[in-house]
Amino acid sequence: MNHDEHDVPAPKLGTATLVLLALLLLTATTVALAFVALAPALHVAAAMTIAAVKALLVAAFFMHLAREAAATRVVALVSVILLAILMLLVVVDITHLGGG
Amino acid sequence: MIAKPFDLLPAAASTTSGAVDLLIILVFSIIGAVSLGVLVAMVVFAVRYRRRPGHLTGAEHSSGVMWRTELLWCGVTMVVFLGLFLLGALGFGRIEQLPDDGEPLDIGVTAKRWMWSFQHPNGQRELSRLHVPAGRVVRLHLTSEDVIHSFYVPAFRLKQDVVPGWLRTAWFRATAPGTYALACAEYCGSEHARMRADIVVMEAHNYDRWLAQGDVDGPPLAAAGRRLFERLDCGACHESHLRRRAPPLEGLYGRPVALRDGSSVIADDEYLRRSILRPDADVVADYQGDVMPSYAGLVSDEELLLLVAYIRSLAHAEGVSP
Amino acid sequence: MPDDVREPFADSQHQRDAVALGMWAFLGQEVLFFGVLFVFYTSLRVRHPELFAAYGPRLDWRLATIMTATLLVSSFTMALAVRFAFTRARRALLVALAATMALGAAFLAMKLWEYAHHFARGETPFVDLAGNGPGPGPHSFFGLYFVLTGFHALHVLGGLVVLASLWLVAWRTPAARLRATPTMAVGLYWHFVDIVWLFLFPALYLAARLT
Amino acid sequence: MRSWLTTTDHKRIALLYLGTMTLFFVLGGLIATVIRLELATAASDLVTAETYNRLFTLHGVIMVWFFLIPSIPAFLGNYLLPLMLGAPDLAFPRLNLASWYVFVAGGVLTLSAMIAGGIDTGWTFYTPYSTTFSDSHVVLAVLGVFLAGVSSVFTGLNFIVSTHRLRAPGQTWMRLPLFVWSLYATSLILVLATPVLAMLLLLIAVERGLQIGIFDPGVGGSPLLFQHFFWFYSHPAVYIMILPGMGVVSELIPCFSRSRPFGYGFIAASSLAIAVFGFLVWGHHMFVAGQSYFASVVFSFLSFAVAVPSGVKVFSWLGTMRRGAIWLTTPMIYALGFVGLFTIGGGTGLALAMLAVDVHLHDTYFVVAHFHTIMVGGMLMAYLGGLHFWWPKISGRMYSERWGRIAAYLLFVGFLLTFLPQFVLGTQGLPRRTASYPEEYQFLQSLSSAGATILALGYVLPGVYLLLSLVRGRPAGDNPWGATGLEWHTTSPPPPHNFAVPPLVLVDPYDYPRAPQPTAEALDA
Repeated sequence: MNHDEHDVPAPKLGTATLVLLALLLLTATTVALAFVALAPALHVAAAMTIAAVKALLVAAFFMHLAREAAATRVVALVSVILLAILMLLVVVDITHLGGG
Repeated sequence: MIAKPFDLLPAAASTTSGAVDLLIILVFSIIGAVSLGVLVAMVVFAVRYRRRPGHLTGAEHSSGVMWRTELLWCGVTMVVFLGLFLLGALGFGRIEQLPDDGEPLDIGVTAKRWMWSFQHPNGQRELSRLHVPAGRVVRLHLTSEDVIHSFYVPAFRLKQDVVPGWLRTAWFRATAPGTYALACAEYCGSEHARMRADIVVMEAHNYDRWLAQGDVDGPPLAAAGRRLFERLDCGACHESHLRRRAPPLEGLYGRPVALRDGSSVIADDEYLRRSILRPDADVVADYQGDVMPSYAGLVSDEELLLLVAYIRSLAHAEGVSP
Repeated sequence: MPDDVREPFADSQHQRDAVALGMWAFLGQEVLFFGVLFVFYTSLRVRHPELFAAYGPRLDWRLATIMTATLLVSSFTMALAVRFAFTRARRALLVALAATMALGAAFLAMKLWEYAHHFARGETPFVDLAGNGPGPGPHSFFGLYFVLTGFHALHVLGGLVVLASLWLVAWRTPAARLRATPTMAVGLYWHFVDIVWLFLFPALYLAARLT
Repeated sequence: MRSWLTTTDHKRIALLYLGTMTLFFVLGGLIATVIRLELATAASDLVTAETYNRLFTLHGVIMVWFFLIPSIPAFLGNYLLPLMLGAPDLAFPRLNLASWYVFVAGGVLTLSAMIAGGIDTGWTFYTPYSTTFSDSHVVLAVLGVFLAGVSSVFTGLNFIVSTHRLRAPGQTWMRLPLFVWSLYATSLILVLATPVLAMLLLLIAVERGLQIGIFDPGVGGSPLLFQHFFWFYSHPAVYIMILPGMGVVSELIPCFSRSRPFGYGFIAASSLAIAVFGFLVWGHHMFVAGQSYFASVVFSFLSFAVAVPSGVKVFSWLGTMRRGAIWLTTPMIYALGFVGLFTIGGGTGLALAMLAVDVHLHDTYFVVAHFHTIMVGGMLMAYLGGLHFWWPKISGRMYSERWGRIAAYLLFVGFLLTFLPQFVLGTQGLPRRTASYPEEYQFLQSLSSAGATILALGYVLPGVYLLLSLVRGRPAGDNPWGATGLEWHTTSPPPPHNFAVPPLVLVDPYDYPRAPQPTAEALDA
């Protein structure tokens, strides 16, 4: 069985370098953005989106998630959704009554 | 108290007990009916379709029947559960909502490891025993000085956890005079089982007489709050007309307060407590001055109760124009 | 040449898919493991925003940016290492793994230096917990900081240990009989630890600016 | 002996788990009997209040993490999943052995905490009591439970990958036995809920050991945040305990009604629905804890939604029995006991999900009776049913049917006498975890203690006649019950690699109309 491209679960040198540059650029942007005067909510949203984009880049290319089987992608997705549910309901409870 | 060992519920003694008892009876009868139905069905099937010579394998189930019956009992259970949920939520709303007829009797309740201490508005303190008048709304201001306890009076069907660091309020209106048991329902250490107290409900006139001749050892709550207000020199900002550097407190309690970030909040106990401990949490909208220093660590839970009681007593004073 | 196949699997591709699924399920579990810490961060931030305004600037965001870049590059070298493992390029694999370990160690060194710096300035998470604590203060914020970065640093340390053992195995095994699947699994773990830091970095170090 | 301790054969690992868990069950059971003896009288006269608090905490910790959670997945699941999938072994055999060692390490740590003086925080470890005020060995016990959690994550990982990757040729998802479906749903929860507990336990150890304020209100922490995290794990954890039991019952009832399961798709889907919805309902443990009214209403609604799939399962089992050929063997009696008592347990759960009713019943004996009905009445009955059903396959020998039925009926009666009085104690307002109680509850408590002695006797019986069957039991043959699962197509006990030739699955797993007739009847004692 030759090493056709299909079964090597890692990016080629070219794509890997591009992804690395994108990640470094995004890091610089998020730091720069931090010094721009924005409303706090906007700041948090911007920082978290940039972090999410970086995480997706690493997961899709470096971790080869883009070409993994469906079941693997579902497991990764479900865990993030559960975390979002826990975060959402705890924050809702705190803001409503200062309970959490 | 429980007269006979097999009484399902303790005698109802508060205005909300009746509604809760109805819900309990309703949901128990539904559980009983369904469980009995399941048990009877199993016995009937086991006997009628028992395996015997000539009847060794079960019949096939037609998929049409299967789909219809499965969807049927999904639908039925959903409808019944929705009904139970709504009844439960409505009942809970009534338990949470403080009735607004008449002036509530404010009692400060402090839970400490393994005893309950109560404080009447006139400063009278009681330990492991609380006298309240029948027929009047009693509003409880619950704080804990160590771990989580739970204020549970089975006869009033009332339970509210007392969380250290948070001020919780609960209320009841006793209907019949008598002595009702109060127990701590949240595990709080070795003497948890003995952390009990008595709620003595008396006729209104007996209560007034008891209150009058009771040894009033502590000055009235609001008055004690006033003295603390002065000792901490809160008036320097909140009161002096000339150098007004803080929002006025007169007529504040219970009214909505517009905040700087656009939202508004009711000035209740929790708001007052939070504003004293963390003044920058809810800064009032039209207030430009620098934010008040935090009093966290300087003011104990007991003293917070006194300050809140004093500000509450200002609820009816006409505001001095800022 | 494919890996040698272990007991229940039909062929090496089947085995690789299974290891990938198993590893991703493990990382899904790690997402919630760190998720608890992020919810703790959010709870403290919603309830005591003034702490972040007061003590956020004490964290050195310049050093943190360098640490982020270090981890990103180490992810890059790790991805290459996985590629070299599957294409049996043994020498390149050894170099890539060594680079990843060096960058990881550099990250830890910077982290330890930062901790020492905070301790020297008395910004410690420790507090007298005799039940009458002095209310929220610097120890709450630094408690959050040390717990979040501490658990992350332990995971980086764990990753370094596993990378070292991987390196030793690759060193001792001739290219023909080298198994690639373990490198893939370690690579997935290392990338995940990097992703956690990608969220930690803005949350803690840029927090002061975000209030 | 060495071959057993370094085995990677899933069957041997399952038997190692059986042995360890049974020891913990016996220990937890002994503690329970001491608790019931103490509660027979109103005052704390058998043991002091401090000892009583340590007893009920240990009873909780040992039973939840060292018996109930691993029981069916780690024993029956480990033994049967490869057989039911037609595979030689689980996906990661060495990880499976590692999970047993981590489990034993966790057990040793927890036992050393017990010997050193025990813990008195309750199995819920509520803060700030557990982090600041308790003077017992919390950190030791917390690390022990952490390791038990890690072990259950390893088991969950193994099951998920095996179900996805190792199914026999031709075995599509809709041809999987319902036991495999419930194991799959359970392992999803095992993998995705346990990390929250793992981190929480470490945070308790960090706060208590290193004096770093996290949950202590005095330092800006929040006890309610702890409760959110704890119940975010612990409610899915109760589904980890009950789902495998439902899976076993979904195997037993079709086999002993000699007919296909009624609504196979619905039962399988309801397992997944319970696993998914199970993560959304944790707030119903905090209705009176000071949670906001809005959050409580949302959690109450979702708690009713998660009850619908459980209802589907109960009615589908009844549908299976209708017009079947019911054969009342010991496993079937346990299965019917499960269905009956699970209905009562689930129903009382609905009462607790109603907001207004929960205010009165929360943290009382009603809650104690509710979860014991589901755990002892439901889960334990299903476990014993599964143990008897697959005993011939595991040991190759038949147990004494007569003694089996006697023990089953005894356990059923013992259960009712022990826990029905506790429901009434709860509605009368007796708080839980109380070492002593007022006089008027004395009658019902002594009734419950009497029931507990019958239960204790009932559990001893299976231990005796099952062990005896290893020596005196008749050889069981490959398929004594005439069941249709793949595990009945190989010898009992199965050879090291399970199947001489990997089976091909062309038909659905419950073809009872054309299944072989049981041979057990001729062997009846």
